[in-house]
Amino acid sequence: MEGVLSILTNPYYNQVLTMMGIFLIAALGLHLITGVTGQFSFGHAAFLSIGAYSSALMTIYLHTPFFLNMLVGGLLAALFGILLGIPSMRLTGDYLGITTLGFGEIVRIVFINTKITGGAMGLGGIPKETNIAIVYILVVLTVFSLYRIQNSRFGRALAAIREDEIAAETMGINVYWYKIKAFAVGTFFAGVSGALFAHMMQYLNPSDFGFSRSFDILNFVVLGGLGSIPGTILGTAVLSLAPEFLRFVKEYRMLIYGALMILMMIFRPYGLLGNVDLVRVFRSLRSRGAGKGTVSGDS
Amino acid sequence: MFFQQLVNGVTLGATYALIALGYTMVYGIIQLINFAHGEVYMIGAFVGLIMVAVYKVNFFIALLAAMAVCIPLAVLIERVAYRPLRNSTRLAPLISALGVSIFLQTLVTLIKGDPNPLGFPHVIQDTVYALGPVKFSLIQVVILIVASLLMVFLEITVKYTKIGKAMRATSEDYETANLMGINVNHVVSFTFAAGAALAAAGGVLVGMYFNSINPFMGVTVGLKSFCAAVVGGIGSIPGAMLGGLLLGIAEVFGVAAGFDTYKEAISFGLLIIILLFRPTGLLGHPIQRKV
Amino acid sequence: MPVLLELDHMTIRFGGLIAVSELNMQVEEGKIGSLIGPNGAGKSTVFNVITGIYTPTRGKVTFKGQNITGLKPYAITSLGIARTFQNIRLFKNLSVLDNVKIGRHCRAGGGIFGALTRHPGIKREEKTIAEKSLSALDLVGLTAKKNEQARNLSYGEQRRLEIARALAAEPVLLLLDEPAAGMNPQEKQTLMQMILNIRQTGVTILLVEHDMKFVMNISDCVDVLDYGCKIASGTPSEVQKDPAVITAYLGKEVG
Amino acid sequence: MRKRIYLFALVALLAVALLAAGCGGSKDAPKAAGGDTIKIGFLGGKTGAHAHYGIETLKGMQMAVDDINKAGGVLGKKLEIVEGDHGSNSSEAANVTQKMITQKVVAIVGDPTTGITKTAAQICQPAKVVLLSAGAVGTGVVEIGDYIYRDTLLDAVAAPAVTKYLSEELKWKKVALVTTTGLSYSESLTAIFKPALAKYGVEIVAEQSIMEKDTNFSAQVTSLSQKSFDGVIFTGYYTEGALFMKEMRKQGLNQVMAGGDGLLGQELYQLGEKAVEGSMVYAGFAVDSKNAVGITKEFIDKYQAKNNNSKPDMFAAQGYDAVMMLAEAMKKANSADPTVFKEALAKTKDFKGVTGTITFDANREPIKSPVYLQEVKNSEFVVKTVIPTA
Repeated sequence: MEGVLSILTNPYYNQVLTMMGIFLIAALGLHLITGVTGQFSFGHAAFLSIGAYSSALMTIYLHTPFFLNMLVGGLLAALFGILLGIPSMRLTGDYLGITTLGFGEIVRIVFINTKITGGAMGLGGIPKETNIAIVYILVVLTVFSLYRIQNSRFGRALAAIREDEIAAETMGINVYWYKIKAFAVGTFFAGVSGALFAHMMQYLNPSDFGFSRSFDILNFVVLGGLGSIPGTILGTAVLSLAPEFLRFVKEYRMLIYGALMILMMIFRPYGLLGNVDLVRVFRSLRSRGAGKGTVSGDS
Repeated sequence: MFFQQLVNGVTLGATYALIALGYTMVYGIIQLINFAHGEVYMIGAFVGLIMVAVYKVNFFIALLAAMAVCIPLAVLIERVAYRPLRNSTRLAPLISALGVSIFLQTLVTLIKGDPNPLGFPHVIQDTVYALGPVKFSLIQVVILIVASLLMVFLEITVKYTKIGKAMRATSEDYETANLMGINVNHVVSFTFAAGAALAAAGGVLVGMYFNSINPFMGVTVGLKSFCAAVVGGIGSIPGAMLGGLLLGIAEVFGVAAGFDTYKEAISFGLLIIILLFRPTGLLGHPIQRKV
Repeated sequence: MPVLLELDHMTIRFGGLIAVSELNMQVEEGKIGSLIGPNGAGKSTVFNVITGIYTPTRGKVTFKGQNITGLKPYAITSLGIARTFQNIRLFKNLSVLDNVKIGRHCRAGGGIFGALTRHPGIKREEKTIAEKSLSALDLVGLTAKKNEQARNLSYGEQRRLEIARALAAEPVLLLLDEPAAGMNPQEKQTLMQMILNIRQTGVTILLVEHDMKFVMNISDCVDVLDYGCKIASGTPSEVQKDPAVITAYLGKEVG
Repeated sequence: MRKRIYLFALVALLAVALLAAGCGGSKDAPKAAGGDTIKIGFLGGKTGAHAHYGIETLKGMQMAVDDINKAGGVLGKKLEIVEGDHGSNSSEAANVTQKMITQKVVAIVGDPTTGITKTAAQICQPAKVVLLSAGAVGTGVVEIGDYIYRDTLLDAVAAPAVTKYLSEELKWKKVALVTTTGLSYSESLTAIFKPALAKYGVEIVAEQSIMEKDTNFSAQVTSLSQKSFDGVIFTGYYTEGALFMKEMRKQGLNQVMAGGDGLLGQELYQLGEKAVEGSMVYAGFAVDSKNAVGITKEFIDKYQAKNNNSKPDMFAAQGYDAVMMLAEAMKKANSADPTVFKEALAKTKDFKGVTGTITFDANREPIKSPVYLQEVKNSEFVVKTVIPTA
């Protein structure tokens, strides 16, 4: 218990864990897009930036309450997700990936060239509204929502699209529209995460949302175990804490980080928790194999 | 002015094309976006610099030396980071490619001592030729000649040699090529080697042309070259050349037309527009839905 | 008997290749129809056209009197056509039960909002989905394996699961693409009984099958395709005697 | 189902929390307990794209700490530097700033860039730890709060002085203005130069934008070649500056450029070679070997002795001054408590540092004098003139 208390009182742990929680929400959004629905997205940071800037501007200029701004940030990110999805969701695999990457870069460059966001000089003077409690309440809400989504008709349809698009379509699923919906929900979480980020850092700069940030988040999702919520949580935890733990190796830090990425993929190509169905493990522990009728679409 | 900008654009495009070829060949064969390719290009540039600055060799020796280092490096990268993942999910090799990329950038930074850019000694005279109002510098001429020669050489290799035929067969159908007795591992290694040779040449040429190299130079150039490969139709060798030239010219003219603040967005904007109308790029084969 | 499905001069072309040419075909309500022909005759292509995966180059597909040519696959499914695939296309990493539940997609309506709130309507809907899915599983005898991952099933079980998944959509017309492929005689016997049982529930069935004995025993009418053209049509016994069919299957006798 | 989810979420959170506490906690606890040294944090990139600034700042800080400790320390205690490398990434900068604060630093020197300084300032201000940036020049830094300071020569002070010199002494009447878009330093500097140029009657005949890390400027230079002008005002960094001049020479343009301390770095002439000969760079510090006197000369000599005879740059000197100013404020306040010595720091007047004299004005902005205008001559920065500021 002492450990838990020290997290709440020690500002450094508090800071690191809050950051981790913020990125976890974004990663869970990407989990729905890439892990559950199987669609590549290499531009997730763009949606964070949309949520971050829009909520920050509302806070600064309209003085509206933080939760409203966060919601609007999420919705705006989702709107852009839909706008990007409508033309590009007909593309498959890597082509979709590279399109989202391009979109991400374009959004960043637009922010650099926009006056109201402070351009390259960044946007300062954002009040601090985010704290560890809000972040983790939202993390729990996000996890809860995603579990519900995955175990619903909607979520099953998304998993079907990941498994086999043609079969999904002949089962009556409007694949194109469902992909857009998944993209909208996933980018909504990215927008919320961006809003939290903005009100945590209190200063935004377009360079915070480059493609390396997008790939970081993708890393969280893949490394933990694609398609698995616990995997995404673990991946985010390991990879956001790793740079902190690796501080003692100083300038060799990124060298080790890069090598770790390669090694983890070679030894666990499906991610740390890939192919480990925690729900099933849990259930078999609880009821020794005689589970209830609901099975998660999570594997 | 128009023709001068065109010359600038074509020169830039030729370097993109050299790098794009590596992406396109690898993708054509194992459907992998080799994100570490930009780092091979970067290391090629550094090897070239060391050769001319420390060993005082001439330009062509430096070019060959860069290739000689990058070829085994790329083959090694494939062996260590991609081959074990060939039958895994599509994202696994992508992540390990990013890992290789970070590793090599940091490694070069550590060896060099800092991430600051280095200049490139003059191995080619600053001669300027004038063709009417259009000026060509000698280095631009060298880039165009070397790039064209390499691309012609590659095209001949792929079209007429045994390994080239094996490459085409493998990219057509990996499994069948394997069953037909083609050693696909050899083919993949050869593909990485060929791509690395071109990237190394690209690194040395760009280093000389723009006079500056740094450990992170592979990132943006790599991404843009990959865009070029996709625009041209990934998997298609003429497509990569076309895409490279198109992007180079678009970028130069975009800047000249006053979109200089959006320069980095030009390549990506072009990419998205082309993909929406031709989902597999300009010269790519349309995907047949297989049921 | 009224005609349920009708193909009218249906032609489909891939580039220069004519896969199916000027096909006229009818399936009557409540019957078991079969589509046979040598490999590459275009049978699966016909299925792909009916289910909307391919759009025909020319001609018309009519279902329950409604023109469904060019409709999207998901729309056709909700009108009441479900199918299985020749090369089994299950959702391999999902559970057996989830596979069947996805088959019921078009008979339910819950969306994101419902997923999040799980309001009483959704709970009722989910309950119905589970019940109907379980009864479909029961019909193909896979109830015991409902929590297995689909990829862990045997080949025959996977074929049966595909049928259950299609049944969950409560189709009026069920298209089965080589359901007996790879099964042993005993399994085929069970399958045949299963298909007859399904017909009993009022579902019309169209089969593509290579096993002649299977086809002849179960079908009410048979259409024969060769090189994309219909060469014969009729009851099993009529078709069996048709010289064009014999030629297509055995080749022309010399002399 | 519901219970399971809650339980799972709880377990996951606890596991993560314990992991973090278990691994991180043990290492730092004893350090924080030790009270026999005064800890000063270094915030900067030792790795990543702008590592050069960070490395040099740290070198200067270390020299100052060594000097102070040799002379007996501050308030009877030795100074100690806690290093915080953020790899040039802002969310990591936030983490590492917070980490240094938990390690009980009384002040943080850094970051040399404006963006990260703002991020760190948001954390230092509520934590009541002094942040003294040895490099931030952008706007909106010290406004964040009364714990936030900087010891840089501000462009708002220097650029008009330099413009006056260019116009009156060098007779520049027409210039081309080149900005690195996406780089806040460059955009702010351009915004300062524009009114200054107008004030001293210099016309901007062409404006061009380039991007950071860009290496190909052929299109921009071709556009410039259509205009006539006396010189280029270049507001970006040295890498792009050097390459831009090279491209100008390649296309037969012979004008020189003038710019701010972003151009300052040996890379300018290493990359630019002949093309940057005659280019002018102003900065708050320069090694003027012949004319340097007093502590400035001492600093240069000591730095050269330690670093293979290479010359210190502005970042090293400002890092040195930053630590010295902090030490002086602590001595004056007779306390190493930031809530106390920050008052003394704010009152700093005519502090004699190696970079010149520093006074904090009423808004805690530094007023520094003089401006060193340097010129590249035979691949070296040579002081061309020293312009006192008003």
